[in-house]
Amino acid sequence: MSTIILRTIAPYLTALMVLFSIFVLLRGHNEPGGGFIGGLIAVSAFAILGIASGVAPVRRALVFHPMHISAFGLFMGAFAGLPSYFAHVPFMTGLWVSPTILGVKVDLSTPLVFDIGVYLVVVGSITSIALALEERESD
Amino acid sequence: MSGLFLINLLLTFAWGAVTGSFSAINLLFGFVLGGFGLFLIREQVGTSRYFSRGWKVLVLAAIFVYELVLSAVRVARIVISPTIVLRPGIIAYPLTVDRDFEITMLANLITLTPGTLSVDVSEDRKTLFVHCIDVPDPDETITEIRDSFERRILEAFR
Amino acid sequence: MNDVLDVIVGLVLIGGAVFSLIASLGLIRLKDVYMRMHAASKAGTLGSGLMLLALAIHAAELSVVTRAVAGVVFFLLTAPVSAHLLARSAYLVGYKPCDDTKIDALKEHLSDNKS
Amino acid sequence: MAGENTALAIGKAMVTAPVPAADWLVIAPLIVTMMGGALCVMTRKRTEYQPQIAFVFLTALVAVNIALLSHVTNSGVVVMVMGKWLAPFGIAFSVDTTSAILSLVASIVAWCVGLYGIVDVNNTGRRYGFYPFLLLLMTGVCGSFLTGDIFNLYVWFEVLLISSFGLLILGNEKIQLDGALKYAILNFTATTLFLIATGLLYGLIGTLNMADIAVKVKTLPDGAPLGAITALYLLAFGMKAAAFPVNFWLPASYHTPRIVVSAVFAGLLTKVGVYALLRTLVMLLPEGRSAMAEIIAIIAVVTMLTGVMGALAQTDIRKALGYLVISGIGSMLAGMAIGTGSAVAGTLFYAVHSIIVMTALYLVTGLIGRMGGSFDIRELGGLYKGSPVLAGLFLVLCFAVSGLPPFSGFWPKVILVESSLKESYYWVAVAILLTGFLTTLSVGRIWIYAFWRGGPESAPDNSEEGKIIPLSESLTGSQAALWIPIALLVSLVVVIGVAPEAMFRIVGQGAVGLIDPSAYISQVLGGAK
Amino acid sequence: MEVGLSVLIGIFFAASIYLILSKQIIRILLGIAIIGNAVNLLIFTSGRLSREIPPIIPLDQDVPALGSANPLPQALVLTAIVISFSLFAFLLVLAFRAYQELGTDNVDEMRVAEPADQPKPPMGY
Amino acid sequence: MALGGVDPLLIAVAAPFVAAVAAPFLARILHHNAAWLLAIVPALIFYHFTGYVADVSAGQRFAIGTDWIPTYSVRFSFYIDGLSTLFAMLISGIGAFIVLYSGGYLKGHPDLGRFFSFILLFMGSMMGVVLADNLITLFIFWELTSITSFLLIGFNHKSERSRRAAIQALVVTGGGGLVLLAGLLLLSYVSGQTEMSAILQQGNFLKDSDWYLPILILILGGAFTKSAQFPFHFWLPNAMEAPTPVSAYLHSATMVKAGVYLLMRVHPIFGDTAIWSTILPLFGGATLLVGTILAVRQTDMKLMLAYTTVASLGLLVMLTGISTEKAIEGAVLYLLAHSLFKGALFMVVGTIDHGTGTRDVTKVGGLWRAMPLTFTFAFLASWSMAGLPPAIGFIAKEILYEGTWVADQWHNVLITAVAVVGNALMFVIAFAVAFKPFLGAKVETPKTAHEGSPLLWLGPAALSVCGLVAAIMAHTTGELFIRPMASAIANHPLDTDLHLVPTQWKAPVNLSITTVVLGIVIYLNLDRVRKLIAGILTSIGWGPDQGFDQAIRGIVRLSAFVTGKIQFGRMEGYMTVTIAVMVLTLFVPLYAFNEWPTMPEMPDFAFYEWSIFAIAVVGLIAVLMAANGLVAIVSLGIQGFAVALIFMLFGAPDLSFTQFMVETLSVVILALVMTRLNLAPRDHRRRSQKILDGFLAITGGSVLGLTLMAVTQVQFNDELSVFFNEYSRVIAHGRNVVNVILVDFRGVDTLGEIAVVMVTGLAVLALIRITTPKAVEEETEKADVIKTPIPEQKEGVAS
Amino acid sequence: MTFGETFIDICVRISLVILAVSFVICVVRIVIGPTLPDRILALDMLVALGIGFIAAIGVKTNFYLYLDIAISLGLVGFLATVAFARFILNRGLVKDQMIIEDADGAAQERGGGQ
Ligand code: NA
Ligand code: NA
Repeated sequence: MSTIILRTIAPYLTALMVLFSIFVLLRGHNEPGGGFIGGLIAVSAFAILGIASGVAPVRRALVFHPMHISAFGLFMGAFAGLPSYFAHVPFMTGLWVSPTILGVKVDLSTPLVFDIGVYLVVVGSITSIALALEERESD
Repeated sequence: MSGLFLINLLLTFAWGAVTGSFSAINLLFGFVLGGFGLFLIREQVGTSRYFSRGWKVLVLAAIFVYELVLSAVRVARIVISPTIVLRPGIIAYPLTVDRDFEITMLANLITLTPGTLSVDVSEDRKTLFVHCIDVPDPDETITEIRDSFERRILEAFR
Repeated sequence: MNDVLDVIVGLVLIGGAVFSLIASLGLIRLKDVYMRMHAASKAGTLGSGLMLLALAIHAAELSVVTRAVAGVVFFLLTAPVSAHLLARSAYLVGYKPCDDTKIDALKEHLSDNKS
Repeated sequence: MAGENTALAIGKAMVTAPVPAADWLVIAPLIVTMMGGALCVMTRKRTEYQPQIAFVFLTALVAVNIALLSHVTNSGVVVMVMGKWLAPFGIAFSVDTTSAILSLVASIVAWCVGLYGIVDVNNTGRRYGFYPFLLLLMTGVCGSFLTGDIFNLYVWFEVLLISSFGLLILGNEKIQLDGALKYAILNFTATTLFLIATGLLYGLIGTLNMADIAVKVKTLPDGAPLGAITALYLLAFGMKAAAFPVNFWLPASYHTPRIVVSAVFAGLLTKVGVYALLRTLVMLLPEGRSAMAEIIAIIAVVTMLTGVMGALAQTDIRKALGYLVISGIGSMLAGMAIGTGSAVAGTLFYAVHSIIVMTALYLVTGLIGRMGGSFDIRELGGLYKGSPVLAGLFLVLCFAVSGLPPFSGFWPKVILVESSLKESYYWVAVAILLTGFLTTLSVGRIWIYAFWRGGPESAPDNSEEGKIIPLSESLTGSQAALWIPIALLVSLVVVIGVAPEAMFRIVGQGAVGLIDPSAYISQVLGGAK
Repeated sequence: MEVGLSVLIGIFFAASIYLILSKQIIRILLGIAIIGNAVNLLIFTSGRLSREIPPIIPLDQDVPALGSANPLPQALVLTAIVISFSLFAFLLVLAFRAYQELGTDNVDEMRVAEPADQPKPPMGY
Repeated sequence: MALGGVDPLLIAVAAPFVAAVAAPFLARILHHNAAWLLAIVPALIFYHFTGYVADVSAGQRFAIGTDWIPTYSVRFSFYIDGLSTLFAMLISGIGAFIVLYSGGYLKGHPDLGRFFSFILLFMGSMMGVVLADNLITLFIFWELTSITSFLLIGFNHKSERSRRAAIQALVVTGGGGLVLLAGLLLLSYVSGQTEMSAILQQGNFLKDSDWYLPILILILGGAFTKSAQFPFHFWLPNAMEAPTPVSAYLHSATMVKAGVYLLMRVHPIFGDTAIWSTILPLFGGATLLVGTILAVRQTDMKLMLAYTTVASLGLLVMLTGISTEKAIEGAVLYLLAHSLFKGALFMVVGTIDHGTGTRDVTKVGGLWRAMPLTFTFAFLASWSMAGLPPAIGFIAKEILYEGTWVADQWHNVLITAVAVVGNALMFVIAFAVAFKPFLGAKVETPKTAHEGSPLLWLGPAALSVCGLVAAIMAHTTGELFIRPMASAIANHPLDTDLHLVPTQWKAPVNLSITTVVLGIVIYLNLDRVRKLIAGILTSIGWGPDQGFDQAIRGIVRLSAFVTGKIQFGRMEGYMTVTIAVMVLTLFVPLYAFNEWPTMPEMPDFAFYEWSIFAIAVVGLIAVLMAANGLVAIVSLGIQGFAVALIFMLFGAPDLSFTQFMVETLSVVILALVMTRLNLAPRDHRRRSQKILDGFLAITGGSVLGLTLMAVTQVQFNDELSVFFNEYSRVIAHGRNVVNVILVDFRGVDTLGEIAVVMVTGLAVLALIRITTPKAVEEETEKADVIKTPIPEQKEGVAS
Repeated sequence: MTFGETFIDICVRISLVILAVSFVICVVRIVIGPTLPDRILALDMLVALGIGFIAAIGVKTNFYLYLDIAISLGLVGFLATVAFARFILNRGLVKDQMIIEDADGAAQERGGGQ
């Protein structure tokens, strides 16, 4: 939309919202949130950017085609279940490592990888839908 | 580039605020994420300038909050009064500020403050059209805006 | 100390609720969409902002407070933009302000541009 | 605090024995298809590589399914509880013979369709996801067959459904959009009913694991809630399986997409519904099933008869085949209505047969369309001369679908007729035989019009005006991609017809497992109880 | 509580059925959107209701507070929401494309796949 | 006798199938001369069966077989006794000559190889039918004969008459086969056996059972259709559209006798009861009369033969039905005689057709000069058919009259009368076919008449001479073939003594003389009789053959009508039916169990909770009432919003969270799409439809709500959730139990869920992007050829 | 219960009641319109009320996790309004008859009220 007010403010909102979405993603295991909700917030962010600045900038911003991001997320989600093969436990068994980085214990786990996969799938697919629809509208 | 860096720091701070932890590792992570966020909007922020004169911003914010409360109270008075007699109108406000960022800021502040609401900016960015809920005298309103917000924005960001 | 905080929380909460009510009343009582926007964008934003702050005070936890403040800032950032967008779209498409609206600079501007 | 608690808790909550690598076969079909599908999407713009990538994964899919079937037939029900959580708490994939054989046959069909698609799907189709849709359709199909959790089954149903949407609209022609809209809305309704039933079932007995449901349902007194849930499952899956009177979606859509899509639909979609009916009604809710046996039998009979009548009424071969799919579903439902071991085995056998033969029929019809330039039996003719091999293959399939010996359709029909006679469902036996008769008539008509007749309907008798377009004219790829899948499927039809012993054993084992799930239950819940 | 919500859910279902039975495609879609909510509420209620306490384990505990809501239906509903949202998005775009291509928003007039004048099957041999 | 562990009998059964596969290749190389090579196969089979003759006539029986489907008790098993031996020898022996004849008849035909193939396939199937012991195996071969018959009748597939005849044969015999299947399955069920030989050993177990009549009727259904008994006879004359070798082989000598074979086979179990001896003679006699009468009416020689075949089959059924020893003997003899003479005569007619270009008996004459050999064998064969000494037909007729003429009961008199009339008419046809074309004045024919090649006359020669030899060596024939077979049918040893010259002047001789006299009278008045019959038939004006067309059209029309009613094409109707079924589905259990949930006092909701429910309801109503789509979308937002708040009130923050997001995004996407959708405010429904829909909606909502209430009033088992709560943090390291369920406890659900989301994205992309199928396809097809990917349209910007 | 807790409880209840009333008013505006922008504005207001409601529930239950829901509700609420605004604009720009009628109808209604 051709209003400078929105055009000016949208990128910052987008950056903030993406940040917030990652926050929601990462804390999902302990508080409300997780990959899906986080992904939806990110989608909202890109939707705002898309409405404000047009589709092409969003596509450029994402570098990869959103569907490819989504597919990568799915790949990652399925992949997250595989390490358990080598641990002789069933598919998708949560495996945890807690390395200490800079003095802080950080929990890394296959469920987290999986949740990130969920996030990417949601971001990719729904952004793809929104952008495709938006594109049609502007043609 | 320093502008970007600053915004990145700002985002890092926002991350710390949102997660409620200002530990080194979290801030580092926040910085990375902020960088990522900036990366996403790299086109749009590429030309914008960084903030300075933080204290003036704070003053602006304080005034703004005050005005917001004032404006809400005024709306309350209007709404609660048994009969509503108003002279609404859309006035053309000639802009002094000319940068996107400043125009946006001004327009938003105008909206949140008593009786005024930014409707549109002319294509040449010289005029802001403001809807006033009760505007017996347009010129008075224009002067008011010019003296309070626009001046302070100019002070804060130039 | 706790009780004082609790009282503050309660009052802020009620304050926020009242502002929300006022905004809603404005929505129903004012005459056209542009005027209603005044009510919603000001009283509405203030109302929900206050209530969030009440929650933050109640929590008395750094992470909650910072998040609540961040949220309020975000509302303050977005509320005027959405009001602006809505008003602009409505106006450009042809939803006329009510007949009380004596001055309409935008109308003149648009008709000037057309000719 | 957490440390010692964890150690204690793990013993109570999780499987502690190490999982043998072979057990991974129960999830392998899903991993293979899902990752393959994802990879295809990531590389979708390189349309020239799409078939190769998909082909690798489809071949792997067939391979793991073969391994899975042999594993299951050798060592009984194979269970893997995902995430190590004990059943019924985690999601258990529990694979019995029924699951394994259906999954295998489905994957063979997918392999064939994937190969056929190399030629039948153009670059646009590849670019917009033919292979990902196919692979993820298989995720849904295999997931539905292999999972041991009713809600998880719903999820795979949805994966299957959405992938089928994708396949259906690939091309975006008017007719496809129209067909897809009806297909989508009606199927959406069906899965919604499934979800409702599952929600209510959970509310009633508080569990989702199938083995656990089978156990807990027995402790529940018969009553309205359970009756309603059973009936709802019958409706939901009956709709999926295209049973009368809720099968509108099938004739409305099966003739609209590309032929390879119709082929995979005809093979798989309805059969997943049948599988779900077997699982829920026969295994989980046997009391409800026997209470509704008469109703199911009536539905079965009406389905088979209206199905074959629909086939008789068509001029478009694809539509006629769609109705034959429905008709076959009627026979499968009949087996469920009768409900004895051999009847259920008949249903299972019929399902296997139907998957293969219906897919093959559509694939061959694709060639008819290519060579005859139409799918309309009024416009076809002269193809006997054009391609005797095609005529022969189609004829074999016609006989197979009619249940004539010595092809795959014969045995399930015999089993079903025999069991209905034994259980005094004479009218069902009559209906099955009558349906076989009418099917012969309907496919025989198609065959003589398209192949024997010298030219289109308008051509004079004894003329040779049949339009024959050489395959090389409509093809850019290799003809082998069209012929190999057909040859493979037809030889399966013949092999199953001529040497059905293995299949008899498998479906027998499958049916026993469904009717008496005690082995299944102890395998799944053994660790927990 | 469940009874009260059951009534509400019944109303949701009734509304959505009425919409789904329309001929106008957009009304059908609205019905589909509502039926999704109805089903979600149904699953949620099936798992029994309890007020306000979410199934989130406090920082200093190992298990959620007593009387917290049943988490399983919530997880199920979440999955169902996501799926029904996806399907809804697809159906919406599909409906839109069908409308574009077929030139009508009346599903009864969408007769390309099954035209009203079905050809008669041939009678010869 | 074992050959590499495989019994040679199995090889004999399999051999024709192998030969069938080889035939096309041989024919491609050797053309019609492949016949010589291929005929060796049946000849060897014939030879193999001669090996059984001595043992079988000594009363031995062989059950040979191998396991096929042990799980289902289906064996690939065969039973050799007098009955099957003679049949097998007829099939293989005649088959050898038919293969030769085919080579001559279809010389130069492009599809000759295929023809050989089909003939050999048929031969193998027919062998299977008469040899099979296992009931399922028997049925399979039975149906295979129908299938091969279909292919052979339709061999001249470009002719509509051929196609009609082929599908008619398939429909009638295939349909009958299905009935037979039911009968065989029941037989197997009731007897507890799967092998025919075992069932035969049980003897009379069925005759007093309630199952007797149903099973008999089912088996007769198979036998009567296959053996063209009235009223199913019509397919057989039509099958004459097939090339003559087919008519000679399938439709006179062998396949059509499968039904008779079956009756004879099951005679020990079913035969010799009042029902049997009523039904079979009734249908057989009717068939005999109808067949001969219709035969006389024809002028096409092939059709004349065809109708007499019908008649002969009727005669055989009739005799089998009488069940006396003499009748059975007569049946066996007549079967042998008929196979020989009818096979020969068909080939003769084919040769005439081949040599002159016509089969119309009124358009040929005086051919004996041009076709002396053919004439000779035609004469011999028809002599047998006429039942004149010293041909086998004569002996057969004598014995059969002995069988029918048991003048103790009035109906036997009737049967005999029918037999006499039938035989007289066959006498007429025999002379009409054998003498009329050859004797008399020479008539100009489309082709100049010429004798056929050895391939063409070898068959008639062999068969007709066989008929003669068999009669002359009557005693041996009786000992080796007739007695064993008759004994097998009767299921006990018979003592048969055959003589060419009747030993006593008894009733049969008188009947024979009557037959001949009657035959001569009719022959002399043939044209008048023909006209008379034609007149009668015209006045009837309908026959089962038209009936077949009417039935098929009726079925197709009915199908079209029913399908049109069921699949009516209107989406709204589809949905209405679906919902109505759903309402019924839920209502019936509630009603049947009469368990209505109890309604407690007012639920204790707080004011704000009530208000949220109220908002939800208002939102719903607003959607329903919305004047246009825009308003509806906004109203949709209200109810979604309310639902999210409800989730929150009941302790589901994750749900509430997701619901807010999803509802908003739904509305956003809806708005994006709606920009281009026409939002006409009309609801297309008529008032009556609205009332119906409203009714369905209210009942649907009620039953769903009530069911849910009923469910929630049952004690809940929260085992699962207790488990999740307990271990969520301790093992899975997550405090948000819902999220832990999603990514860990039930992570696989989520895996499927993201697959759905991903596919949705792709599907929507495909929906939106593939816009002009024609243009895009052309472009991409071109791109296929030059093997370069086309540049991405629109989305190329990104990469 | 301490005084503070009691006080808060009362305040929360009062606020919830006030919010409930506000909800109803907002919904009324959405239902009666009369123009599309009115409805959208009311929906936006509804979101704001929802945020307040969530905050109140948070205070009531002592679960601060509701805060994040409130924030994201704000985020998507903004998105919804942006999308709707754009929607109005696009519909208007394609000269949709509906909108014009909608607008005229609203104007007439107001005219009648004067
Ligand atoms: Na989550
Ligand atoms: Na919403």
